Parts: sequence; C-alpha cells; structure tokens
Amino acid sequence: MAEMLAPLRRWEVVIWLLVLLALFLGSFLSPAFLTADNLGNLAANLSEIALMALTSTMVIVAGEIDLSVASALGMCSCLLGLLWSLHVPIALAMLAALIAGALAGAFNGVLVTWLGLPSLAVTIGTLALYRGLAFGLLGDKAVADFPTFFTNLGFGTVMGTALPNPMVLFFLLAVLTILVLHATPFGRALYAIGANPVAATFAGLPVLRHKFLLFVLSGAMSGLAGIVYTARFSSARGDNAEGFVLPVVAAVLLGGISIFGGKGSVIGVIAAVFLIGILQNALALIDVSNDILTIVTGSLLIASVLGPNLAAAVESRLERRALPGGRRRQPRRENEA
Amino acid sequence: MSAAVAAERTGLFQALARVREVGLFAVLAALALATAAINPRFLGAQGVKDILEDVAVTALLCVGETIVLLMRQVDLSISSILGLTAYATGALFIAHPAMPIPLVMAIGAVGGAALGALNGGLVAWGGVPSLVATLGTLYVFRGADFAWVKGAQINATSLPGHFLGLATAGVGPVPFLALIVVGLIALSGYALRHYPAGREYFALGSNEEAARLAGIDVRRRLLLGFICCGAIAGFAGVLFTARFGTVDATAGTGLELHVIAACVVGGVAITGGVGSVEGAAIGALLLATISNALVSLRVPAFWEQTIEGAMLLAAISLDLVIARHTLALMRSGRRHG
Amino acid sequence: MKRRALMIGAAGAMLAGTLPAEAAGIKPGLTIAFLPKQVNNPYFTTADDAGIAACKEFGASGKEVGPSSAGASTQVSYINTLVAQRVRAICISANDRNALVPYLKRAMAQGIKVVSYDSDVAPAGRQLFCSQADNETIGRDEVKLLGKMIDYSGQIAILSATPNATNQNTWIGFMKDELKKPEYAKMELVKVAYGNDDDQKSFTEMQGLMQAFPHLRGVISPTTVGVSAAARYLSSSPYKGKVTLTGLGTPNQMRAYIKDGTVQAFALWNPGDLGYLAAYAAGSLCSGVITGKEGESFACGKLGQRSIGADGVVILGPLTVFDKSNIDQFHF
Amino acid sequence: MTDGTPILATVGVSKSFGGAVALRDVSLALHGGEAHALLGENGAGKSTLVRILAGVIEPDSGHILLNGRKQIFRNPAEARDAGVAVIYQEPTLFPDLSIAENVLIGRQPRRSWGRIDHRRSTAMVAALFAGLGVALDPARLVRGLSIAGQQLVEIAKALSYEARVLIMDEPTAALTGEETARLFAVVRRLLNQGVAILFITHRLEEAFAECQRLTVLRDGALVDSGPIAGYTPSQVVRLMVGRVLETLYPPRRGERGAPALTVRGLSAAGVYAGIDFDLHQGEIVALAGLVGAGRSEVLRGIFGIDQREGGTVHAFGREIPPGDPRAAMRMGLALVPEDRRQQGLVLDLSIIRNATLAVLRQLRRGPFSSPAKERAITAEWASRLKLKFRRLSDAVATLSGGNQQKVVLSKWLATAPRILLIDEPTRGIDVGAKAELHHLIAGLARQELAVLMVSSELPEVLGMADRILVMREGRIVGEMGGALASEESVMALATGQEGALGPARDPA
Repeated sequence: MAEMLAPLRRWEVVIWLLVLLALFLGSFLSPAFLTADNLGNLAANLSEIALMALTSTMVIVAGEIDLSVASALGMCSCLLGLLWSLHVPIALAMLAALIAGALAGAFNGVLVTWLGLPSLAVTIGTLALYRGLAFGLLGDKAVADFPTFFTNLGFGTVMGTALPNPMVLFFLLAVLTILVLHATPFGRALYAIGANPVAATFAGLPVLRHKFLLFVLSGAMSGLAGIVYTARFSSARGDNAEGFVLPVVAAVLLGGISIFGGKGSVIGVIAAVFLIGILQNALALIDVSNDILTIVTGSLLIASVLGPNLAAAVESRLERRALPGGRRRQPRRENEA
Repeated sequence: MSAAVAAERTGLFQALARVREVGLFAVLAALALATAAINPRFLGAQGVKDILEDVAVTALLCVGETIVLLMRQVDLSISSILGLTAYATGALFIAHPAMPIPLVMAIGAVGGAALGALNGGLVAWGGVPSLVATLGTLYVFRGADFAWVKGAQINATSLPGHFLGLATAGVGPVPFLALIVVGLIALSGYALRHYPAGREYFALGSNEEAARLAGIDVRRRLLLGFICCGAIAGFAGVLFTARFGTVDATAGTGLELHVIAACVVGGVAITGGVGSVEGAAIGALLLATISNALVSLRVPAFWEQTIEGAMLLAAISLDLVIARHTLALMRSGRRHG
Repeated sequence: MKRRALMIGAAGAMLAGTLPAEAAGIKPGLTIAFLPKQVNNPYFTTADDAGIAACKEFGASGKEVGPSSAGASTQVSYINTLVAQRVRAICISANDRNALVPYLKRAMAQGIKVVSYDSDVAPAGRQLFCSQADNETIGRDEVKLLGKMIDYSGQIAILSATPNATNQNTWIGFMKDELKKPEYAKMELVKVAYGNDDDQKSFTEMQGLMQAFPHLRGVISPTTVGVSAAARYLSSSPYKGKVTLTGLGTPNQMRAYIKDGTVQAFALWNPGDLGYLAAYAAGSLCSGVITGKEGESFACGKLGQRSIGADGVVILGPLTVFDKSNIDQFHF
Repeated sequence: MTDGTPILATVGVSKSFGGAVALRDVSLALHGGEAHALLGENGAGKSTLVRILAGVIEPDSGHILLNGRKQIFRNPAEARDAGVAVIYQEPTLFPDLSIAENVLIGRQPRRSWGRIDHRRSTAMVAALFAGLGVALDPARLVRGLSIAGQQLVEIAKALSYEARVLIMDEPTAALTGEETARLFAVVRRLLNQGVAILFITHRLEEAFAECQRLTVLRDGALVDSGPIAGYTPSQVVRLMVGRVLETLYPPRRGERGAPALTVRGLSAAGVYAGIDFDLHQGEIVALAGLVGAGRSEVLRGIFGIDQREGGTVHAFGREIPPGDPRAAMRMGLALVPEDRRQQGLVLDLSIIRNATLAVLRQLRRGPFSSPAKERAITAEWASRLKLKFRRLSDAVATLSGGNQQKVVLSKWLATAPRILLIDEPTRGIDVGAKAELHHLIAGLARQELAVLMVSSELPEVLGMADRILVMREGRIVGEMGGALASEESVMALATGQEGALGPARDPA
C-alpha cells in the first residue's frame, strides 16, 4: 500500500492544499461562491478540459505529448453537427464522433510510433490539420438544432442536485484513469516507458503499441469531449474549443506531471484542473479581470516546478552547511530532455 | 583499429543538410512557378512584396526560435513578448512622435531581451523545463499585456509615416522590412557557423553533458540563448507594429506554434543540435507562400489550415525517409556497427 | 492608455450636452453588467464605457466583464458568475447565436433581465435586442453604397469577421439577396473571405483577394477590424484608387484613408450610443417600465423615446455614412 | 621513482553527496613521466576523484596542488586550461558537430574578427589523427561513428590539449586489443615527454603492464599507495575488496543437456551474416570477438530487439518470430543487455518497479497489479542474489553498479527463463561483485539454464564458457572448447591473424 501511495507524496499534496485554500479564499471573498449552483456551474465549465487532461496525463507520463486534442474536439463536434444536420440519428452521430476522434488519435499514433517522429512536431501539424478539417466540414455554418434530450446530457444536472451531468462522466473516467495508471500493469508500463523507453523495450514491454494505444485513447477522449461540448452549448461550429490545448497542457503540468515523462499522478492533475477553475470563478466573482487570472495561471505553472526545485536546493544547502567547510557545486540535470 | 573505422563514410550527414535546404528551395520555386502559371499576379511585383511583408516578422521570430531549438529547448512565449513590445512601440510613438526609429528598435530588443532573460533564468537556474517555463511566461506576459493595454488600440494613423514606410516602401518589390530581416538572418546564420559562441548552441543541443565536460558554461549559454530569442522577439514586435500599424492587446496571439512549425518545416530538429536559421526562414517563406498561393488559387479559406498541417507532417516525414535512406547507405558502406 | 482616455472623454463630451432631466421611471441602485464578445476590444470598450456612463445617469452601477478571446464557450462562465453575483441585468453581445441560450434562459429564470446588443442571440435567450440598425438595412445599404461607387458593374468580394459571426452572416445574407435585384446584374460576388476580426489575418486576406481576383472592383468589409486593415493594405498598394472599399468602420480608424483617397465612404452607427441604448433598455426592464413586448416604449436619455419592434428588437437608428465632407465631425 | 614537486596532487580531499560520503581525506600525487594506476571497486570513489581533478565538481574540503600551488578548479574549463585532460569511460561527444569541432571545441583557431578558422582546425585534427594512425575524416559529423571511432576522437581530443596531466577513466573498456595497444604506445610517448598520467582500469594486467605506481581506494578512503613493483595482483585485489576473495571463476561443470536454442543463417545487412550455432541446456557458450564484431547485435537479433533480415531461430524446436521480444520471452528467453543504465534499468524508478518490469502481467490480482506480489517476488530475488539495498522502494539509481546489475538479473530471472542471453555481464563492476555474478551464472547453468554470453574480457570468456564462438566482422570464424582455448588462440581468431578460416566477406 505504501508503494501505491508513494507517488502521492509531494506536489499532489501541495496542490490539493492549494485547492482547499482557494475554496476557503473564494468563500471568504464572495458569499455567492460557496453555493451549490455556483460550484456546479464552475465544474461544468471545466468539463472538456478536465476530460482531455485525463488522457493527456497518460500521454505525457509515457513521454509524449498531444497538442492536437482541442482541434480533434472541434473536428468531432463538427462531424457530429454535420451528421445530425443530414438527419443521421443522434446516437449514431455520437458514435461517429467518437470513432473520428479515435481515428484522429490513431493518425497521430501512426506518425509517432511507426515513423518514429517526435510527437511535439507531429501534433503541432495535426493541430492545424484537424482544425482545418473542422472548418472544412461545416464552413461558416453552425448546427444548433440538437434534440433536447441530447443537449440535456451536457447542460442538465443529476436529478435535483447541482452536479452537472458531464462531471459525473468525468468522475467516472477519473477514477478509471487513476486505477489504470496507478494500479495496473499497463500503468506501471507507462511510467517505465516514459522514464526510459529503451530499457522498457529491452524488458519486452510493447512500447510502440502502448504509445499508439495512448494516442488513440487521447483522440477518442477528444471525440467524447467534443460530444460533451456540442451538447453543453447545443452548437457545432468550426472554432469549437479553439484555444483549449494550452490550458489542458498547463493543467497536466501544474498537476505535477513531468514533461519528460515517467513522473507524477492523475490525482495532482485533477486538483490542478479544479484549482484553475476555482481561481477563475472566484476572481470573476469579485470582479477581478481575466488578465490577472492569466498571470496567476502562468505563475502557478512555473511555481509547480520551480517550487520543488528551490526546496531541494535549499535542503541540500542546509545539509552542506552542516558539514565542515561546506561548499556547494553540483551540476543539476533537470534540463536534459 | 582502422578496420572498424576506415570505411566510415565522410560527410553524408553534412551533405544531407545541404540537400534539405536545396530541396526546400526547389519545392518553394516549383510551388511559386506553378501558382504563377495559373495566376500571373502571384509573382508580380505586388505579389512578391506581399509575401515578403507577410513572412518578414515570422521569419525573424524563426531566427530566435531556431537558436532555442538548437539548444534542445523551446520558447513558447515569443508571441507574448512580441505582443508587449509591439504595443510598447506604438505607445512610445504616441508619447514621443519624433523618436528616432533605431532608438525604438533598440528599446524593443532590450525589452524583449529582459523578458527572455526571465525565461533563461528559469530554465538555467530554476531547473524548470523550457516547455513549462515558457508556457508559463506565455500566460504571464500576455496577462501583463492585457492588464496594461486593456481595450486600447494603436492605429496606423497615430504612427509616423516614415516608420510605417519600413513595411510599405523599399527597394523594388522588396520592402525595407524584408531587407532588415534578411540582413539579420544572414548575420545570425553566419555567426552561428563561424563563431565559437554560435557553435556552442549546437554543442549544447547535441549533448549537454559533453558540453559541460568540454568546459562550456551551460547555464550561461542557455541564458544567452533565451536572451537572444527574447531580444529577437522584442525586435520583431517593433517590426510587427510597422507592418500592421494596428496593435491591440491580442497582437501576435498564437504565432508561437506557427513559428515552431516553420522552423521544423525548415529542417530545424525539435530534438536539438540540427538546423540553420536560413533553413527555418525558408520554412517560414514556404508556409507563407503556400497560404498566399491557396488564396491566389481561390481555394476556400477553410482548407488553409488543413494544408499547412499536412505540409508540416509531410516535411518531417520526408526528412525521416531521407535520414533513414542515408543511414542505410552508410551502413552498407561500412562494415559493422 | 492615452487613447482610451480620449475615447471616454469623447463619449462624455457628447453626453454632457444633453443630460436628461430625469431618468423616466428607472429605479435607482440597479447593477447592470456588460458582457461584450471580448474585452480589450476598442469597439466594445467604447460601447460599454458609454453604457456604464448611462447607468450612472439613472443611478445604477454598471460594469464590464468578459473573456479575452472571442469564442462561443468563453462567455458562458461569465454568465454563470453574473448569475451568482445576482446582478439585475446582463447586456450581452453574443459570440454564438445559440450556444448561450440555455445559460441565458437560466439567468432569466432567476429574475435577471437579459438585453443583447450589437450581436443578437436567439430570441428565446433574451428579452430585448438593441440593434445598431435594422439588419436588413445594413446589408442592403452596404451593397447600395458600393454599387453606386462602382457604377453597378464588376466583381466584388466581402471581407467578413469570423465564419460564424452572427451579425456578419445575417448581413451577408441580405447582401446576397440585394445583389439578386436586376440593377446589380452586372455585379458579381466572387468570394467571401474571413479575417477572423484579427487585424493581421484581415490584412493578409485582403492581399490574397487582390491577387486572386485581378478584376476585382469592390470590397465590402462589414466589420471595423476588417475594413481598417483592408484600407491600410490598399493605401500602400498599387490598387489604391482602383479598387473601391467600403464597409463598417469607425471614423477614428478610417480618417486617414478617407483623407488620402483610399476610401470614399463607409458607414457605421455610434457604438457609444448602442451601449447607451442597451443600458437604458436594461434599466427600464428591471424597473418594470417595459416587459419586452412589441409596441412598448421607454425613455432613453439623450436618445429620446424608443419603442420595441417585432421580436423584441429596439433599433438604434439608420447608419451614418462617413465621407470626406463629414468625417471630421465625428470622433469615436 | 620520481622526486620533486608533483604536477598535480590532491591534499586531504573529501566529498559527500547528500548524506553519503564519496571521498574521505584522499591525498594523491601525480608526477611527470609517471603512469599512476588508480584502482578500487565500483563506488570506491575513483570517479569522484577524477571529477574533482577535472573540475566537474568541487571538493567539500581539502584542495588541489597544481605545480605545488594551491588550487581549486571551479569548472572543467579551468582544469583544462591548467593542463589537465580527461578521457572518460563513456564518450562525451557532440553527434551533430564535426570531428574537428569536437576535438577543438572551445579553442578553435581563429581568423580575423574572432571567427573560427574551419580550414585550419580541420588540418590540425588531421595532423593529430595522422600521429595516432587513425583514418577518420575530421570534417565529417560524429553522428554515425562507431563506439571505437568515438573513443578515438575522445583520445585525440585529450591529446590535443598537450596536457601536462592525462586522466584516463577506463579508456580501454570499449577498445579492441589492437586499439588498446596503439593507445598505450601513445601513452608511453607522452610519459617520455614528461606528462603525468592517472589511469583507472578494472583490468589489473593493464595496470601492471603500463603503470609505475598505484593507489588503491576503498569506500572513499585511500588504503594503500606505492610503486607498483611492490605489489602482486592478488595483493591488490585483496586491498581493493578488503577481504579474501573466493576464486574468481567457478569450477567447470558437467555435461550439456538437450538443445535449447538453434540459430541458422541469421543475418542482418551490414551487421552480421550466416550465423549458425546451437546452444544446449546447462551450457554456457561465449560469443568472443572484438568490439564491433557484431556479437551484441546477434544477441539482440535473436531476442528480437532489432529486426533480423534472414535466417531462423528456434527455441526448443519452436521458431521465435523476428522482431518480437515478447514472443521470445514467452518462449523462455531473457536478455541482459550490454548497457545497464540505458538498456537495463529505469534509473528513476524503484527497485521493485525495475525488478517486476518483465513480469508485470503475472503479478496481478484481477485486473490490478498486486503490490504484495510485486514486493514478494522482488524480495525473493533480492535475497537470492544477495542484493544490498536500503528499501525496495528506493530508486535503483542509488545502488552501486554491481547491485544495479543484480537488479537487472533479478528482473530477468523472475521471468523464469530457460535461455539466458547475457551481454557483458560484469562490465564496469568491481572484482568482488564480479566473482559473485560469475558463480551465480554458473549456478544457473547447473540448473539447466542455457546461457549465451558476450564478453570482451578474455579471462571471463575462458573462465566461464563451455564453448567459445569467435566472431569477426559479422561472422562466426571459429569455435573451440572452453578448456582448449587460450587468450592467444581466441585473439588470433578474433583479429584474423590466422587468416586460414576463409576471407572476411563484405556483408553489404
């Protein structure tokens, strides 16, 4: 059990404490903050980013990155809209969106695993490609006349409570992700693959197959997020979720996942998603402009890595001081990609 | 001893690098000529001037980004730095309309360098991975921009005519703007090849540990690399204002991924150590030419991004194929690994 | 900063002359929020500042909140926050005609009055829409204006905002309809380009149009961002004077191009007046002076009495056409 | 042997990392014209001492004397400028720069305005290579160069400093016999020129052949130092390990069992070709040959890490599909790779995570990994291999080289393999751990395991193997029984000096 909890020790705790602090500050600053409706709306707004952050966490743990998630979301949303406007049953259209997402992910996966191209470059390419396809599908049109039961899936709440439907989906998938990443052979393999893909290959782990699968999952999650987005806004347009990708990456990194792979936990990422959401909401409630939030988000992101590094440096300096003739010079290796 | 190494082929990789740039140029020429065959205006004086104007700022940003990519780092904050100095330029001219242009350029570059130093400091001394650090400062700088500028806007009408003339006037179809940028590219390309400091950027990205052992001050080099990139982005902000005349708080948003895409298309390896500023600039020129050609060929605007993404993927895939082919050639040429 | 101060100053000066004797029937102490497509956009800054000033006139407190980028979803969190804050009315310029409706409905269900301005949402999502001008008139007038300037013949293009912009697409619809009339038989609409309300993008799209269509005679850009970027491109290109540009622009941005002959004429409403109208409409709704039904009317400070048309639309007034003769009288 | 002021000396140097003491009060003097062997087990502090002398790290206390003057090198450049050159065990080169640039980085000849004179630097390096008898083009990039080629560039770099002190940290680990001989010729020339040399090696015979003085470190402290003539190798080994060693190699064992691995016509273009051999249960077969002869590649081809292009491999009569390590594992194969840190371990992960990496799927309860099972199997192998550790949840990076190798071995033994492919089982491991591993492998063979071993250390090959297959230039050029072979006969085959076994074919 201690083994299982080991990854939760450091930054994850800090960021959950920050979430609590933000909750406390929020309720202190505005009476409207700690109400069921407000918290529900706050959570609902995070739906797509939270969902995509789950799979992005796995991708980044495995040492890759997927920058195309938001574009794939837009593409799937447009496909859903297009099919619906062509009188395809909504269930079938949803299925098609999911499959399209998985295919988009598979395309990334093929380029990264079969051809061995760097995922950063590949997904910058498909970021443009999928967004282009989204506009190609619907052009300047927007599809909006979705059936009520469908939009309720996104907009509604769980019977009588303020808990938005997409959050239920998110919590289920979050639990699933935690289990998969932290308690299954697959999850164990991902950490090894991220930390040292060569050693993982030599240990007989199917490195490429796992990575391919991750990209497919990531794409399918974009498809799912696309369905949620379309339902929440009852609107399929080419620019849906434009600009969502950096917040997703920021949330994952803020959650303590190492950009070099092999380190961090989903639990931290979930906290990070909510931290950003709570800050945004609380600041808006006291009429602090969005500008400040942008600065706060960026600073937090830097602090999430800088903080532990500085703490380690201070720690080692103190240790050294305890030794006679303490000097300090030790090359740090954080920068090695 | 000679058995193992005698047959190791010479210079194939250098030859490959040449092939890369020549190949890009060939694609560029073929594309331009084909488009011009259909629409002669494309290569008319105005058409050429338009493309050069379009590409100048991006190509300049590519120079800075290339330096950072060579070190196996990345700088996502360039667009935010550009946004800040672009607005600052306008504000300066409004406050002091008689300000000499070189002074404004210097102020832009110095301001950008200061912001770049913050990035570099975080990476070199804070041990923050550059992707995280510059994603953070992307937010922080843009947030500062928002907070400073609010809803204000600089209009071309409030800028001195001779300053705007940088973009509009020139030698034949070549605007002064492009001449400045070409000059800077040539200068920095030459410096990277022929000065020890320039070679150190390649060395750093090629093998950081070896660089440290070779006595290269890695932190200082990292810091300087980011300062260069920041200074160039800052300077690009000044040119941006000259080029577009209109600047608000969102100037340059989203340029960073486009710039990285251009660098990669131009043969700069995202994995460090390989590439040239000239190649990156040609990459930028190619992307700009494509998007202009699409408009010239009356392709619906919606497909533009699709094609840009596909181009990027094609470029990196092609690189890979060539590299593998070369490697196979080398292997068959020598005996054993 | 300086510019912004100037704009506010201009709006203030305009108001100063015609301060209303009384704010007819509006209760004091209301809170009214303006939620533009995006903050940090000069057009909305002008409109919202005037709206906030109007709130002061009738003793309400006004504020502007909003996202820094225009996207369908970005406004939703602000609607939710405003609901949580229990503001009395929301004046919104919508980024998406449909996406916001459920959220605005929820706000209305909690007793908050919703007035859209500049860019409408579907009628179910608001009580009133303060329209800058009748959509049909805007669309048709733009074509008429251009037609007159190019002798009703030749290829024309449209440089719009984003592909999904509600108001632009409505106007473009009417433009296309107007072009079907016999007097425009010799005019051909060859392309609708999108500058995404981004200065750079609009600029390069204008370049592209010139290259792709060598015989282009005229361009309509029904967006303030697009028309100024297009004018700037034309002013330094050989096409200056050969291609006729018109559209919707602000006098401050376009003054130089009118004076140097790049643009003969363009049109716009006063964005400040639009914000002012929205503020009064919201205040009157909150005070029960009106309920939003067709035929009701309310006092609107310096703009006088305004009445509600079909579908809850209040129209600001006809467009002002700006040209060399009158441009120096306008400063916004 | 030599009097006067040492060129470079350490005085009472100590260094700790975190809480662990790496060096304790070490004083060592290097005199001009003298080769000084630095010996000790892994983790004895040799590398730390080298890094202090090279200016990579600063000592916590104590100082360095350079020509009798007190000095602390704050960075590698300062040490280099003071005339200290270092050849590291792992080549530290820039793959994307040319050979000439690699050699001269930081001190290229200049033209006007401080520009690099590329032509002159190429010429300088060409001259250097000529002196070394190396046929490499200084203008080509390092990328694609073989390990031996890289090591030669490294040596040229160190020599080019015209250093007063040359420190060599296991420079011969990746070199062939001929290359090593040539290196030592250069070393002797330098000694004659009055250069001081510090030589670190695990090969005692090299130390005794080339050095005049030795120093032995143990657990960070200097245990003995003096002219080499006063020692015997077994004395030195005792000093290094601090205890009497059991014999380095286990006794010979019984006869071989049924065929386990059958390799026929295995080939990969440009790497190896026509590889035929059988491996039996209970047998240890060594693939001998020079570095670069294709031995490791054969192992990787059999296991499926690399694609093979021709031929078949059967394990117990069933064909192993090419390029599929998992299939090979299912059929009872295990591969302990050559490069422990890169290929064998995930250094940042814990001992448990590493040791269970190859059996993840077996250690489940339902769909989930069972921490209890993972811990149990790790603990079992840790005790069977006598692994020294603090906690099983510690990162393997904290272990010494020998213990790291045991973690790699336990990872593979946990899969209950029937055929063990093991590449350089004891590279860079101290003498004590070496003997332990040798006994371990022999013990496994006694339990019916078929072992195919690659080793560059001839004594290990001769001491361990029942049969020796000698490879040269990608082909098997000879086979001999372990008992009949001698270092000379293996070397003769490996270097092709006997010449009677058919011409070396160009595999292209």
